Amino acid sequence: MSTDALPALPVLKATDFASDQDVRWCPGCGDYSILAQMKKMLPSLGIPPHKIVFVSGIGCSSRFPYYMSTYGVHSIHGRAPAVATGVKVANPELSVWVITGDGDALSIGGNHLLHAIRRNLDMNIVLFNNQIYGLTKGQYSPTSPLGKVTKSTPFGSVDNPLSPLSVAIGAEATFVARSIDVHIKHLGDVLHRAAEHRGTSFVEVYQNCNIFNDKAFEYLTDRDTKADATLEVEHGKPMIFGKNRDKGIRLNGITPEVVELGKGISEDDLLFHDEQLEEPTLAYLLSRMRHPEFPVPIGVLRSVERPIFEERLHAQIADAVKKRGEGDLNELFQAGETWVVK
Amino acid sequence: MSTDALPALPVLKATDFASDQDVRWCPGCGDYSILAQMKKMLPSLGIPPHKIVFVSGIGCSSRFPYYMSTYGVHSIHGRAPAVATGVKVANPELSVWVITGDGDALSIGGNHLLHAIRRNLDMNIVLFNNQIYGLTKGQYSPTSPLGKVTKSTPFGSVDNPLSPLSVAIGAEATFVARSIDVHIKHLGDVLHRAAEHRGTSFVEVYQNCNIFNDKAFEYLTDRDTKADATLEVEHGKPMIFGKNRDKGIRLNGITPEVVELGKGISEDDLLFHDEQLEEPTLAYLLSRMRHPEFPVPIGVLRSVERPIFEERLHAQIADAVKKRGEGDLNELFQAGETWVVK
Amino acid sequence: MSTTTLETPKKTVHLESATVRFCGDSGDGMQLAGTQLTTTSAIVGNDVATFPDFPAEIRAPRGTLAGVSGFQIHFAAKEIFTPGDEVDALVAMNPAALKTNIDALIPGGLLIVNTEAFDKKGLEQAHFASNPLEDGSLDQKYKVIKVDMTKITREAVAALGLSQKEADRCRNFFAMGLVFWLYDRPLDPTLRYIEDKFGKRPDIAEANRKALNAGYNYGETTEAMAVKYIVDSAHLPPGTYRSIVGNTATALGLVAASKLSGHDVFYGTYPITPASDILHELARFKNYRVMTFQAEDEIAAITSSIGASFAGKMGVTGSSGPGIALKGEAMGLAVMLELPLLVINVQRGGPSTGLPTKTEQADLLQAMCGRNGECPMPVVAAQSPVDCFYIVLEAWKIATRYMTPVIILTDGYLANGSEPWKIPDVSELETIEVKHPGPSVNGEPFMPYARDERLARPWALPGTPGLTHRVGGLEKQNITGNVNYEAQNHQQMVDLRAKKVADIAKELPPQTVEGPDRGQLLVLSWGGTYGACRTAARNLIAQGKSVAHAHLRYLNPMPANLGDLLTRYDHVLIPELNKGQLRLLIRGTYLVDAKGFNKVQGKPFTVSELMTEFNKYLN
Amino acid sequence: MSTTTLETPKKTVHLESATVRFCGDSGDGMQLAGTQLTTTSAIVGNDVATFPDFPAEIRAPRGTLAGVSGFQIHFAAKEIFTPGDEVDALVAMNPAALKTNIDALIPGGLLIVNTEAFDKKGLEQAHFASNPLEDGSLDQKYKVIKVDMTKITREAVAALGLSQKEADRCRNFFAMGLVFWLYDRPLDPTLRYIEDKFGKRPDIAEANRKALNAGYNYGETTEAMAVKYIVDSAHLPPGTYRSIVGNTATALGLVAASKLSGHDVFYGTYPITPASDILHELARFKNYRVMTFQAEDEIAAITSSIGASFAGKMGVTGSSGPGIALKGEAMGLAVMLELPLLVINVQRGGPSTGLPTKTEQADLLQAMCGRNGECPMPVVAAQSPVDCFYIVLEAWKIATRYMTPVIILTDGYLANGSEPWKIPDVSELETIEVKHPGPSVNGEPFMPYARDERLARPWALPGTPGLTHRVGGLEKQNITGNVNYEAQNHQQMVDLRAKKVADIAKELPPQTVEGPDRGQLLVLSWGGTYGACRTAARNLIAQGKSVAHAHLRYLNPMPANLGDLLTRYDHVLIPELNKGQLRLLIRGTYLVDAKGFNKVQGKPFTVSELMTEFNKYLN
Ligand SMILES: Cc1ncc(C[n+]2csc(CCOP(=O)(O)OP(=O)(O)O)c2C)c(N)n1
Ligand SMILES: Cc1ncc(C[n+]2csc(CCOP(=O)(O)OP(=O)(O)O)c2C)c(N)n1
Ligand code: SF4
Ligand code: SF4
Ligand SMILES: [Mg+2]
Ligand SMILES: [Mg+2]
Repeated sequence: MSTDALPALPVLKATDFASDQDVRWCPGCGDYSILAQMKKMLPSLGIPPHKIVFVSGIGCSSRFPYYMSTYGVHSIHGRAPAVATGVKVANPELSVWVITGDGDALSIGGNHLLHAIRRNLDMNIVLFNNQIYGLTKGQYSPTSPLGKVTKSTPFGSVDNPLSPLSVAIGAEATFVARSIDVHIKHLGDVLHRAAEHRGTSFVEVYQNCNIFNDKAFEYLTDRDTKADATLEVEHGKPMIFGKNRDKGIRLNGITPEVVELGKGISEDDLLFHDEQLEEPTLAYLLSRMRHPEFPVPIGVLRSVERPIFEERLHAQIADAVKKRGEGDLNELFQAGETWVVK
Repeated sequence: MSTDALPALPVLKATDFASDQDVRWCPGCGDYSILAQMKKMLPSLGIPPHKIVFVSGIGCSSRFPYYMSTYGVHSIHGRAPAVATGVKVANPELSVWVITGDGDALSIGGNHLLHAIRRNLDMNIVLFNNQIYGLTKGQYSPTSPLGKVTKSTPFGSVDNPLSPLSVAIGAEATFVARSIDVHIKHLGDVLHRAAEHRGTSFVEVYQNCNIFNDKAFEYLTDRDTKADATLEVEHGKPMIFGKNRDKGIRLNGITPEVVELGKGISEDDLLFHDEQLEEPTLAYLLSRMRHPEFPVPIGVLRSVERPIFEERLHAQIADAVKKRGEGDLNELFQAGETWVVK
Repeated sequence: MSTTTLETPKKTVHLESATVRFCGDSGDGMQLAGTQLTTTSAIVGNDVATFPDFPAEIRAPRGTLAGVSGFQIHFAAKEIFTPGDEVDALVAMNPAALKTNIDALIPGGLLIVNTEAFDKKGLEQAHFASNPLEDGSLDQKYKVIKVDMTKITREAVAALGLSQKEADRCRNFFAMGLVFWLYDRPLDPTLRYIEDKFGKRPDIAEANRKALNAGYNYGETTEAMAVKYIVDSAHLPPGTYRSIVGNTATALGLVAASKLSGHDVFYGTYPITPASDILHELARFKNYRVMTFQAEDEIAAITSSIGASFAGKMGVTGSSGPGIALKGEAMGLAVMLELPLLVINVQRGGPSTGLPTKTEQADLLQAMCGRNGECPMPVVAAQSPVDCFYIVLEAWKIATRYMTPVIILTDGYLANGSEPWKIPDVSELETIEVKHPGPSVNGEPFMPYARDERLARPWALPGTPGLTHRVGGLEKQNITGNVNYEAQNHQQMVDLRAKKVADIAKELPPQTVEGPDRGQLLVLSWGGTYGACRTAARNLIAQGKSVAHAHLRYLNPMPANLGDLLTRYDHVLIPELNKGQLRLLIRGTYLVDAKGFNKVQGKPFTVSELMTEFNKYLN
Repeated sequence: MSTTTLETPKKTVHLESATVRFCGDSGDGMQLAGTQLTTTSAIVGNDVATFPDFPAEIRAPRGTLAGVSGFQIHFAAKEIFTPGDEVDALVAMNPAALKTNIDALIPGGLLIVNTEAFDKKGLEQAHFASNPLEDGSLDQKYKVIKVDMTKITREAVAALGLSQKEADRCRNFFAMGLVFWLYDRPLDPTLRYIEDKFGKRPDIAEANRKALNAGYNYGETTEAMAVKYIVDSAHLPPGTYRSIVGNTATALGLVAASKLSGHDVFYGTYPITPASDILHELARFKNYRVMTFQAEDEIAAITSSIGASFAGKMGVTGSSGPGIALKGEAMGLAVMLELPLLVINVQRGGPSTGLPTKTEQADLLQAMCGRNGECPMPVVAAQSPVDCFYIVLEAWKIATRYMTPVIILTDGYLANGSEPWKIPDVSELETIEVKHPGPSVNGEPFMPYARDERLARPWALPGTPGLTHRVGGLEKQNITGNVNYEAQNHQQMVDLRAKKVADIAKELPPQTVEGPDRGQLLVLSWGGTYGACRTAARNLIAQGKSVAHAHLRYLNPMPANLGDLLTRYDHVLIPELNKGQLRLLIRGTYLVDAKGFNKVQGKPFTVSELMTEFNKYLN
């Protein structure tokens, strides 16, 4: 993403990123908070709205672009990563954001997500995970827990859920993070980190759908439980959590375990977070940690630099132009064996 | 997969699994070997051909079902896992095999693969990975290495490749293995293990396309290099490899490293393979190991039991029938508020 | 069937039919109010037809125009086919509802409003410059009944100690009670409903009962309402009835076809408005051995269903336009495999994502032509909510007899609309005979593309000894089914597939018409416009006009006598909720200069606009 | 241009045209032989047309029927449009090739066979009961030249120390040499080709040269060949020419349209036969700033192209039938977004996977109707390999002028067939003007769905200050582009989208005919059948028959004068390689009783079968 800040640019505010459209999510929906944090974060990038494109699929979450004053495409279900790929390759100067839901990204759109991530275009993907299909009024999604009773599973779902972060890491992701709709400061920071990452950043945001799947993440937001249920990972820091910050994660062979600090166990015995490990095994391990056996990691799990798709593609073009000169149509037409009729 | 062996069944031979169709792969293609090993292995399962269904997509590899004397569907590009899901759910008694290629499974079919694996139906997926699109005459595939020059990338590919095993593990796979077309005994054993696994087994077979991507796996098949390039993992055994079996894999924190045995390092210092770990981190770590930095692991990386999709689905049905009785149409029609007109 | 009608001193007027619409905020429970009035009217013996109108948003902010939800009910002492063009009585729970629905009310009609909602905020959200209840704009045109429903409801339930929010949720029962009084409907069915639904929360149940009665009593006592209307029972054929919406009828049709043919349903689908309810219904029928599979996308939905059909089940997939577009390639596979399969399209407004919650019938040409190559598929279309049941039976009969995938078209209007269904006795329903070849032990090679007299190939089931065979999307040799690239074989197979489908016409019932069998105008319709077209035609026939109505349930192939029929009228008019799709097919097939009457507004035809149009061709 | 023609004492016969087919195993280099003969013939001034015929398998086992590869060349001293119905000379490198191709040879035609391949194994693989070279079956019907090509080639290259396998690979050059002698063609172009291609392996280059000369000399010396044929140069318009296959022409057309409109190509695609070569060609043109994107599937291919168009590039996607089926939903999005986009369908045999390597024109109705909702898209079709170039220019002009996605139909026959292209001077090509609104600084809201006189909306590019806007697949309000669910707005937008496309007809060139402007028969064709239809019509016109030929390049909308034109002939006949798709549209649109002549065999019409059919309507 190019950040060629214009010198004369006025300082932008969150409201500069708001469109004139009425926001049409259900009152109380977690999407509002994510929208607010996005609008609050964007001015910090120094990119004017007209250099930003939001691309989405279909779903409640995917209405997002309508509410931004940037360029936007509310495309078709599941295809946002592919549309965004076209936008970014066509104009690498643009800051490109994909907004998607758990159904949009992981059900119908799973393949495009996979391929966008592995190609590592310099764009940002934010997945609103409410573990339900909101817009179609409450069917289970690929992230809904087993046994979930929904409109389409009155006897409980029989599908093993996917972990979005594991999928992303399995697909060669260079930046993987998680946050929560109501942890507004954390969310803003994570979005900022995602924006600054060179390459595809993939952010999962746990989002409450108060109509069809209310309180799915209550354990992470409830005042009483959240500290023990959340592991906020930070680069270079030991993995400590708990209300009293007295618990930690230790590695036993290749398997993580929860330990209590004190009682002969010190911080140095704990796993230290390293976003930048060459191999993504640590990030993968973190992505496996689920409530209630483990606290749920939030923050940046992985952030490494790798070659960027559109840069390499345009480098080949630039190189060809340099070597062969700007393509000339006459030359193109005349290529190969020709003959003259008089 | 049900193995209700018929008592009176005659002992089957490899030839009992061969159809009458001429095999139409290019002479020298690695597919021949995989076909031969499959036909050789199947009799060991004690399942007659009429209880087996091979389902494939489109590609050279996907011609496979035509050459088997079983039931078969040569479906459309990328959709074999979904077709097979329907077959298996419809009749769980059948032994169902998906045969697919790297393009079929990971390019157009990536999403179906992901979802078949996470659902964990009791079926077997064999991916013939030749790192190229064979049938369409030589374009790069999602497993082709970066920089690969092909018909569609005359200046070299700019796409980061996927690792099929990492993708599978990212998608909650319960059985993940790898073998090589010409390692015929190993391949036969792996296919057998896959067949016996309860749940979705995912097997990647490195396959030589001698026409469009010849020798892509030469380092693993060449007499001189293969021992140093291959790590044959076995459950409970230390990870040793090399012509003289003098090298091993050791864990440094969470990162694997190649060490030489002797010189103060003993077998006990090495990583021991455990297929059955609750968490798939070890399998993931193995799936990351690539030539030339590491030897390439072959064998069964992961094999655990998890609930099986079609079993749970049919259990719900059986349960409902038990609780409510076999559904009666009159009752169904009369449900809700009714009234009588005289 | 008992009623609780009270003696009343007020004037009563007998009507042949009445149309009522409830409208309010999505949270106001208007769908429930409508459903209750529907059931009650049906129970008292009226014929009924309904039209719910949901907002596109899940829950738009309270009080906004976007958040208005409506439900229209037409009940009558005669046979009716539509929910009515205009309404005789409108219940508007807030200003936004009034704003978006008032145009439907006939001049002089009854308007019942909840005055409490007409505060400053409410008026602003509805973009009213002044309060229409006060500026006189309404009183001139309508009979306006202004009731502070909120206040009365709160008072009625005061003793129960509910929160104000809970109390206010009972307002729809107040509105129901009022309307029930107005049209002399019994309260019993609703009281039963309350018991069923809220039995576990006795305070809530009681509150709803109290609100209902309060509404009823309000009607009885208020001087503003001087007349109550009686709509006698219609002379419907005797039998047991229930009210049914189209999607439920489709689901029941699938289960019935399954049982009648002895093949369990495998329903592979991906949720999409307005088709999702078929899934929701089927998912409940586990003891009918229905397998529902919520796939990862529409392509997996259909291909898994094809797999299930291959393995011997009743493979079915359902979606709406955008999802059907995604299934095109796989339908081609099903055509090649010659397996029975049902593909249901609950049409909605297009193109692209379009108007997801609105109705349209613009996917007919997609159904006919939306696949690569010469890829014929039978296409049938339901004509009413109840017909969704019967069309499924017919489709599955065709699919299994001819070994072919079949497309069933319904639409958002049928899917969500309801009408009374005379419940058939199961023993009266025709069994659907399906054959599977038995085990072959003589070692002779099985011929998967041998054909019977209908050109159908054998449906050989995996698991059967001796019948192993391979199928696929490449062109196959006639009889053997082996892959074959020969020119003459391809011609033969393309011709065979076409002929197999075309010949279905031989077994279809001949096309019937309502009205004279020759004359000035033939109205030709298909799908969900049946009711409006039939009503309009009947009205004109009753006026002695030379008009007849033919309604197509079979779109591909069309009935064998259709071509002849079209020649017997001076004019052929095809009304469609699209830009003329059937018309193109009819003109192209029969070279008849059929005219079109087309509307693409996300809503059904009104009877009056049809009558006006028909009259242009009549004298 | 020099030639190396030797003086020869043999008899020479002048011909107006000749048709030759090389056939052999896939490994025998027949495509190369054919291409060389094509280029050489073009260079000597003949008009040429070719038809390559690949096996479906990549490399079927050597010597099998499935592995036969053929290449047919028609070269003439006059203007020609087809590769010829039958061949005058057939070169068969093995028994399998003989078996599958002999029927194409005219009685009395020249058959050149490589005797060495007719051993026991070869004969068995071709399912010959006896050796046809020995049982006399051929000698009665044809002039058979039996040459042991293998032996002579091996001898010719013996001195070079090649392996036997390498030596045998030169056999095709021997065959070429022989044919070049037969038709008095110069060796120069082939010698240049050898130098170019094998320059880095001098031994191989020399071997090929030696084999080529050996073949030529064999012709000169063998007594079996008594006649050599001369086909004079055709009187083609003066200019510089090259030989071009359809897919290359498409690729060059895209680059040309890009440069002429100042918008870089973004080609999003997924490989599929027979469209892949467009990707392969474009991927080489990096210094023309062409972006090729091999997507994960066809849906990503088109949606990425839509993204690229949104961002201001020339978005293009290409595929064949099955892939196009997958793009249907996304085409709907493009229609809603009203963005320029090209969707290329290189048609192949269907339905489903069908006959991937064979030609057909059965995707026309899919192009017209294969989307949900009312979803009009302009459709154009190329008529010849060279026309693939020009049709792309026209399509992009339409797409950008009218802000609409456009479908371009070609087919396997055009894609792989070649003809001489009179290379246009770039300065003669019309510039394609494209406007983008500039930055807006006055703070007025930008109206993304405002329209110009062609009803096109502005193409505002992301990155432009003041023009930020959001587009999507939901119905949008006219002018503002905001999401809108209102009935009247939907009607208006559906009508607008339809009118915008229909009105393109106003700017299309009127439909022309070859032949009388009224008369007994009008032959109406479209797409790749142009050549055969035009030839058949011209032949009959030359015989004084009352037949005219109109060929449609614009299928949607059709030229404004077409309806009138159709009424001027007693009969309208529509020959198509499908079951009557254009016919349905013509009948439905113009109510003309057009008849069809249809063939679905994976191969083009022959001129003679067309003439026979046309004659049925003529006297
Ligand atoms: C091709 C297609 N299939 C199905 C749908 C219906 N549909 C719209 S959104 C959606 C799922 C939404 O779930 P999610 O992505 O989790 O978004 P949320 O509404 O929960 O934010 C579905 C199934 C559609 N619009 N298009
Ligand atoms: C919908 C669709 N898109 C594209 C194709 C063309 N196609 C057939 S096979 C194939 C890729 C084959 O690659 P892979 O799966 O790796 O199989 P291989 O031939 O290498 O065994 C492609 C692109 C098709 N048949 N259908
Ligand atoms: S349905 Fe759920 S996700 Fe959608 S807007 Fe409402 S609360 Fe939010
Ligand atoms: S192209 Fe490659 S993969 Fe395909 S059959 Fe030939 S050698 Fe095998
Ligand atoms: Mg969701
Ligand atoms: Mg491959």
